[in-house]
Amino acid sequence: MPASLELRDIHKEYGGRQIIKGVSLTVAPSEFLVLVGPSGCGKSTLLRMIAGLEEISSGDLLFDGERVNDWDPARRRIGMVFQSYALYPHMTVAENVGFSLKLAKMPRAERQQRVDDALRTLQLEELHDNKPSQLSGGQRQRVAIGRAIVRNPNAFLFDEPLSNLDASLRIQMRMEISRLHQRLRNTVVYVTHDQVEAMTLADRIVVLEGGVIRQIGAPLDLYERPANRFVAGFIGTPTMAFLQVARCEETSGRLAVKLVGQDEHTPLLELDTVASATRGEGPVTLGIRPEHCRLTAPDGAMLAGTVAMVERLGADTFAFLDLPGAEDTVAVRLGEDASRIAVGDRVGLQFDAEKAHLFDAGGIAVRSPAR
Amino acid sequence: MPASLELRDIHKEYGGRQIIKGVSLTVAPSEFLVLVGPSGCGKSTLLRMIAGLEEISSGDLLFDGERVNDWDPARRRIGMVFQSYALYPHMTVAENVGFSLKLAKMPRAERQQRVDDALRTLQLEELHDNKPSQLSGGQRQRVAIGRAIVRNPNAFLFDEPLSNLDASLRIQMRMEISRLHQRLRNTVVYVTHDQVEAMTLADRIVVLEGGVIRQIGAPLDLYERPANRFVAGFIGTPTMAFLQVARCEETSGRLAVKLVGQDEHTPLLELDTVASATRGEGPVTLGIRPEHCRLTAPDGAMLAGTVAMVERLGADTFAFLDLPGAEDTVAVRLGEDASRIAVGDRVGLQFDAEKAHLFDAGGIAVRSPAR
Amino acid sequence: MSVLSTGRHQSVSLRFALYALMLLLALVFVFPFLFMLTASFRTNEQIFAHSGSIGAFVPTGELTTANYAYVLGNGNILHFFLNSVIITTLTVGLGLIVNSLAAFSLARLQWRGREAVASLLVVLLVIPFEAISVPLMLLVAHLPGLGFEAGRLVLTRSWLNTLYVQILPFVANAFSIYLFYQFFRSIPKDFDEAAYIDGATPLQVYRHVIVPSSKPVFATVSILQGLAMWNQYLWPVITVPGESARPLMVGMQQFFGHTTEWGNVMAYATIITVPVLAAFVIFQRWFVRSVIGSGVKG
Amino acid sequence: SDQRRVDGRIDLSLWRHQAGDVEESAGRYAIARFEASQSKWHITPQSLPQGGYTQSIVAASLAGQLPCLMTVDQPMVASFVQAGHLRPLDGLIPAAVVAQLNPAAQGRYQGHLYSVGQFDAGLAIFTRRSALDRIGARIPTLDHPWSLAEFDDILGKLKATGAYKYPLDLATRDPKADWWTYAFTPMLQSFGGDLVDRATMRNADGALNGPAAQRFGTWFQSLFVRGLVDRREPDDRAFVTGRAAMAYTGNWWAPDYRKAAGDDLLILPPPDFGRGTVIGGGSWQWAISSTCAHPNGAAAFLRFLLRPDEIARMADDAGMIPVSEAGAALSTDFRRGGKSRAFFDLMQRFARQRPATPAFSAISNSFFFALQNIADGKDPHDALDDATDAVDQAIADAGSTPAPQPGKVRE
Amino acid sequence: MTQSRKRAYGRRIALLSSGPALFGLTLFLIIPFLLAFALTFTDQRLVATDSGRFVGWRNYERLLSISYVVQDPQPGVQGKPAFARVRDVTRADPVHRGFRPFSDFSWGQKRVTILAKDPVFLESLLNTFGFALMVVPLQCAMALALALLVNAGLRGQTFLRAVYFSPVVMSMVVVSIVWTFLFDRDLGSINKLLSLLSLGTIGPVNWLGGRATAMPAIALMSAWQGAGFQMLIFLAGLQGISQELYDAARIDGATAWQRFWNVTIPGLRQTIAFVLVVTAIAALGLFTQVDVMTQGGPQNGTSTVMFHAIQRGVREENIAYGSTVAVVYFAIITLLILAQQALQRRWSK
Ligand SMILES: Nc1ncnc2c1ncn2[C@@H]1O[C@H](COP(=O)(O)OP(=O)(O)OP(=O)(O)O)[C@@H](O)[C@H]1O
Ligand SMILES: Nc1ncnc2c1ncn2[C@@H]1O[C@H](COP(=O)(O)OP(=O)(O)OP(=O)(O)O)[C@@H](O)[C@H]1O
Ligand SMILES: [Mg+2]
Ligand SMILES: [Mg+2]
Repeated sequence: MPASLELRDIHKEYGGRQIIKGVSLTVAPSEFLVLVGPSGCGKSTLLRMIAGLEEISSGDLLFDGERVNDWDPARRRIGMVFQSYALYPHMTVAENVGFSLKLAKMPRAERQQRVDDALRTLQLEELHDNKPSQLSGGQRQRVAIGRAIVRNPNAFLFDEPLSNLDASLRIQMRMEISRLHQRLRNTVVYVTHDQVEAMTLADRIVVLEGGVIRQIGAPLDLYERPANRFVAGFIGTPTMAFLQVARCEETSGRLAVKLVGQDEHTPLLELDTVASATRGEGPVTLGIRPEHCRLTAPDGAMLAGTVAMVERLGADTFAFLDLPGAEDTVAVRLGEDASRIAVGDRVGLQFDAEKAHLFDAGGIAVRSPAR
Repeated sequence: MPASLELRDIHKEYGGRQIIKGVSLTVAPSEFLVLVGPSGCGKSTLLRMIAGLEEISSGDLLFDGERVNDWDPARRRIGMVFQSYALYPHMTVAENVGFSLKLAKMPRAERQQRVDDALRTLQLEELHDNKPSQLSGGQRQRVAIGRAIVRNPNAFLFDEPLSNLDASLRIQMRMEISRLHQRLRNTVVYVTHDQVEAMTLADRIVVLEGGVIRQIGAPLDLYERPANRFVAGFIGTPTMAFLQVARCEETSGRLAVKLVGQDEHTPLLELDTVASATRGEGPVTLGIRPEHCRLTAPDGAMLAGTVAMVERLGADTFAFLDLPGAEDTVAVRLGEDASRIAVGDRVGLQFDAEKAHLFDAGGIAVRSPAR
Repeated sequence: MSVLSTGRHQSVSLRFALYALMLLLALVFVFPFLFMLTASFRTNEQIFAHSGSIGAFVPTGELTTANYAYVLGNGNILHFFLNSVIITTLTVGLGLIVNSLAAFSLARLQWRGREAVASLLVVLLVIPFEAISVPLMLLVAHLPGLGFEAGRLVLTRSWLNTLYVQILPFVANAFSIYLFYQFFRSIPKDFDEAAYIDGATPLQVYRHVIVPSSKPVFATVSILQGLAMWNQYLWPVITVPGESARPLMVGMQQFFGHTTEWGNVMAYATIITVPVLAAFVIFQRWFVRSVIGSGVKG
Repeated sequence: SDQRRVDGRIDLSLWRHQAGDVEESAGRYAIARFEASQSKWHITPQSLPQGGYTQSIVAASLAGQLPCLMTVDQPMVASFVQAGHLRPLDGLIPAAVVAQLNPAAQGRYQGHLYSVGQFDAGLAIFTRRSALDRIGARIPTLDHPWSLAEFDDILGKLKATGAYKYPLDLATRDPKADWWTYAFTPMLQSFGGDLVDRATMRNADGALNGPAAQRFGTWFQSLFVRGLVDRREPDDRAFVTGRAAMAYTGNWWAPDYRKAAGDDLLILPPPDFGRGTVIGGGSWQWAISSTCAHPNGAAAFLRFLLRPDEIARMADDAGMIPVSEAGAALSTDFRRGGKSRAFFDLMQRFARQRPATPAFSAISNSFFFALQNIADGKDPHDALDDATDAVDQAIADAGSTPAPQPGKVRE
Repeated sequence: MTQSRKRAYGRRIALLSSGPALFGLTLFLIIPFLLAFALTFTDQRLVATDSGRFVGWRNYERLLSISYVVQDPQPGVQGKPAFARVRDVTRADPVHRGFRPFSDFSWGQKRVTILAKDPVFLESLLNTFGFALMVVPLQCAMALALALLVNAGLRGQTFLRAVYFSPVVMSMVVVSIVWTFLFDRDLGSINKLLSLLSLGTIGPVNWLGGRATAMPAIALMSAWQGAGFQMLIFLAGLQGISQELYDAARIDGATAWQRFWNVTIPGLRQTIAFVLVVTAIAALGLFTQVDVMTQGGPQNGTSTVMFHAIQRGVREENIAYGSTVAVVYFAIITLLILAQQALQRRWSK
């Protein structure tokens, strides 16, 4: 039975160091929630607290409205894939996967059936009788997944379950997890570093940074309307470019900006945002994604710079520009013109103001493009 | 000093099971070679044999022309990042990273300097005195990288060094590795599941499957001219679509094909390939990448099918079609029309024959698109 | 924490039961020690007056420190103590190095014959010391050694009456090697491999990787081998007739005559036992859950 | 050079077994007096634990490190002689001096004197006058000890009083063969049996398992069956605490018993089981090693120890029984009327040495196990037969090594 | 470096590191044992310093000779069959010289008596293995329980570790003396406690004096005394089990008991094997307790092989025979170990 999860102002510290600093969050029954965030931000810790493996320093954890802080992991009936796999070294692949069923006293025949099914799904049938020490990294990870999915828990907790798989297997596994979720409708909390996974699997994505939630929302929402510079920069590859705004001006209650590096006679960039939004002090930043940029001739372009690097990925080619007002190189997705661009070229950058994001001095988004 | 590596017909078996089945390969000094392949294909095993951690069952391994099969790992002077990290649990982060320098009897001051530099590069300064058990997965992985890069070995062996990092850190680390390679010009053998890493870092990519090399080549070569169906399907996400060819015809020494599912009156697809190339028996397959497809109205399209799934990743949106002659769903990258497509729509598929790949019955590419 | 983990999930009643069990067991285990301790503060009459009742284990009634005064004041107990300390620490110290190195070589290096040696080791465990003590005595009685005579170092005809006759034969110990061997084999291979990649020689792997990851066994072997040396009796009785190299345990014999002053014996026994328990308490700190495995994924 | 000198004197090493503080310090004083009495010899004493004493001697002998002087348990003399560790004392100690010693204090083997005792220990029956009075038992005398029937009767009556669970304490807690042989061989002998045939010293058959021995065995077993003796005394306080009415033990317990019973204490001769009362004689004695470079010096020390005043001093200091009339006369405790005189008289009249044979350890051990098994219910005849077989074999084995010529000095 | 030079290097390191230990073991264990072996063919006495004479297999023959007599019943009292005393038969018959009865059984009307030249050795052998079978499981289980208990992270576990370990530290002689007193039939606390707990229904048990109870009593005491030792080894083993496996098992729904069986026990597999071997070896060398508490009695009921060897070799000064007992015993145990290893290899295949 899918469970609803609720986290109320959860804190966690390790020997005085605050790791989770007040996380509140509700996960609806059958929801697929993806947790992303930089390395060390506390994702695994959060997952382990939900599982009951780590003590909650303060705050309440509720399953279906009931406080479970003190429940035993077993009682919470969850399936979990550990980031470190944590396979039982003395058991074969099949035994590892079937262990929880055995504990649940499922009859042997039925158990074998379920284990075989899971192994087939995970393309592990051949390794049925291998010990974990005889498996490759990806094979171990799949066994760990098998162990979690073989029974039907209230909720699944996945800690980077696909990180060691190759692209095609990863797509398959991703679909498999998705299909599983479609079928079982369990509640899922899923940690990943893979944005494609996050975007495709999630009902909602939670972005965590330093133990604090920075944004919760549907995948495309996060991509298209990041609430702050952190989320904007974290979601999307290559990263959104941030351009410093030199000057903001009001024109009929609306905002127009001039970017650092634009010379005097370039026209102001008009944004359909009320000017009051940027009343705060400090520099304002404009953000723009690679796919919304175009390269032009340097003359008459919004900004002019040089190509620092070109990445040819096959399907796409990205140019990375050194620009005066940018904090980092600015990524531009190239189209047909890809083959003509080379490192060192002097080029112009052009983008659609409609697609630009604007962040105030505190990094809070004051404008996001309309859908 | 960068070393050249040569593998001559290397075999490896574990208890009678052949894992590596004759790999021959030359890595030039300072070359950045990336090893990809499905989980369990033998990548780690190959790396471990190069490092001297695994005995070579048969074949020769040469460093700069000298046979090193029997050399100690220490003598080979390589840096390695283990897939399993293999950090020393009793040492702090700094001690782990500095251990090889200590063994090399580097003076303490210089050693600390180098360790601090490495930790800064890897954003680990704060965790200087932590033990591995107190680190998150990604932090451990970075320590493992630090350990490999802190000294200046003949060759680097990386086994999925970035798999536990989030996207933005991964990009940073990738650039760091790239910069490192630029500076040091060490020979690198790098295992990854991440295609962006493979495409951007590699001088050449080696595709391994079941212990056999399926193709070696520059990244774009592999993407644009895969030597066989395996490589074609393995490289590129979403995967290249494979459409079954119903009939081949010669028109003035050139090949024209009809796809399964095309009705009688659709014109044959003309490919600029000599017909003799497909004389073999069995079904011939046509391959086409998502970015070369377009959706049209079903009528008059090359093939017609239904939309099975839409993946909106933010920057891109892919539609996956159920088509009669396709083995799997066919991925199509959508452009401006993305928002109009929904699951269940009946659509037509259109693509440029110029961009199509053709594989014979044995899966060997008989035609790749021109550059 | 293992199975009996006392995370917060342990119910209060379970924890209470555990404590109760531990205390009960503690009583069962501590009573001879209490008996010894209590008796050491009593006269012979008092000891027997309380024997067979709970009073034998609880220091009640007339207590006296006379036994300690007597034991410390008569004979050379401090000298014997020093001898025992030297013998024990040297044997343990050398033994830790020699035996762990041998185990390392057996468990972690590849060389021909190592499996044969490992099986031989088990067989050697079986030989009881009693079975070889006499032939060993024949041996050391004829081994040339070094000794001091009139302040000069001289070559002696035998090892009798020395400290080293109590040390050298016991440094290499099949049991210790076997214990190290078992433990070393369970350390993940990855650690060695990483160290070899880092340029370590086998001895450096031993020094920097194996030893630090094996604190619990080192503690175990220290305690066990130290204990065996500290309590050694038969061997020094045979080979060390003089008092100059006599260890503590042998010194206790002087209190057994036609009649025995049990108070003195118990005071002496307490003096022997307490340092060992103290050493145990110090060493056992190495038994905190170590971190093996947390450096590896999987 | 072998001659170690201390203060200009020639140094003689001396090994003694550890026998408790009292005896040991008495020994130290004796050495001090010896050194004060002359200026040629110095003695360096060393006390060794009894547990491995024999093996220490063997090891030292192998390493050529035997001391000049050493104490030897009298029954072990033959064994040591045969192994070549001891030098005969013939000629080193004047015959006149030897002659005045109680025979049990002379360690002889194959006709030569190898050791001399400065003192002896002796067993007696200790009881309380009040206990005997209560059952109306006769108090035995040296001339007229209890007979077997009398003794049995007394034990039975004591038991019947109900005051004693086990009326007689035989020190059965002692796990050492030494005690059992030392304590119960005299009884066996008093019954008419013996450990070996004393005439030939070559076998035990007939002596250890003959009819007399069987009678002894049966009686010994009956002590336990009838509940007269505890099979395993939990401690050595049975008499002191009054748990037992009677104790059969050595003179060394006399002080404690006196303290417990005061004037009520009786020190009585052991019963006469048919062939006269017997008490084991021959305690630890002095010998000179075969490798001693200065037998004269060693002998000088022995002669000093055997002076009547020294014997008396030892007796008074350590509570041990003097071995000569002259010595006893000089002693406070053992002169006529002295509080411990009874022991001296007992030893003078009843002391008998254990057999001087190199197989003594084996004999003693076999007898020990036979007694234990009898006490635990084994058929006495079978048990004694087993012991006899073992002893005969041990003698045969031990005898197969020829004894070295007396006086032969090992290099 | 060529293959052979690499091997030479590896050998050098191996030699360097294992050399001192192997040298020590050879000089101080193997050579003395070989010496002991050589002694078994002589009539060497302990006290004598001259080497004994060569006597061939005599010691072995005395140790291992077995024979039997068959007796027909003689008319006895009340129709019960009676038999002549076996000792009378054997002592009369030169064929049976040196043989003593070991055990007997009825064969129809007849009585068959097994004879041995050293029946005590055979009894001791049986006793020793019996003791091992009792004490090994008991002691190991106790040790494991203690180890788990003091590793559970409860407060005061440092102190408790020391407490549980304290019997190991104490001299076995002192401990044996204390326990002898505890086991005493009339004054011992154990009987008093039993009587108290059973409200007097359990009469005093003659623990050390009864053939049925003596060995179990010694086993109990030995297990109690030694458990702290194995506890230590188990503690070391427990440190090697990864915490994550416990986490995974808890997620899988394992109860504490199931975690014990499925994580702890497998994780301790090597340790358990080791502890079993070590405990068995210690048990097979049982001596001190017997020497102090029962002297092999009652009627050889607690005589062990080591006890026998020391009685013959040291107490009776027949070192050649004592060595023979030790050597034969060593051979038996070694055979058992080899058989066990062979079995294990077959199982694991
Ligand atoms: N010790 C071993 N014994 C037996 N088989 C093994 C052993 N180690 C690895 N294998 C097998 O060898 C094959 C190759 O393993 P390897 O670790 O090289 O794979 P990989 O290419 O690195 O995979 P991944 O990407 O999942 O890490 C796998 O099928 C694995 O099961
Ligand atoms: N046992 C511990 N003691 C002290 N600090 C710890 C401990 N475990 C984790 N931490 C710290 O807590 C922080 C969060 O760790 P966590 O494993 O939750 O990160 P994460 O978000 O899962 O990272 P990653 O993506 O790298 O796996 C890290 O900075 C880590 O160093
Ligand atoms: Mg994590
Ligand atoms: Mg791998």
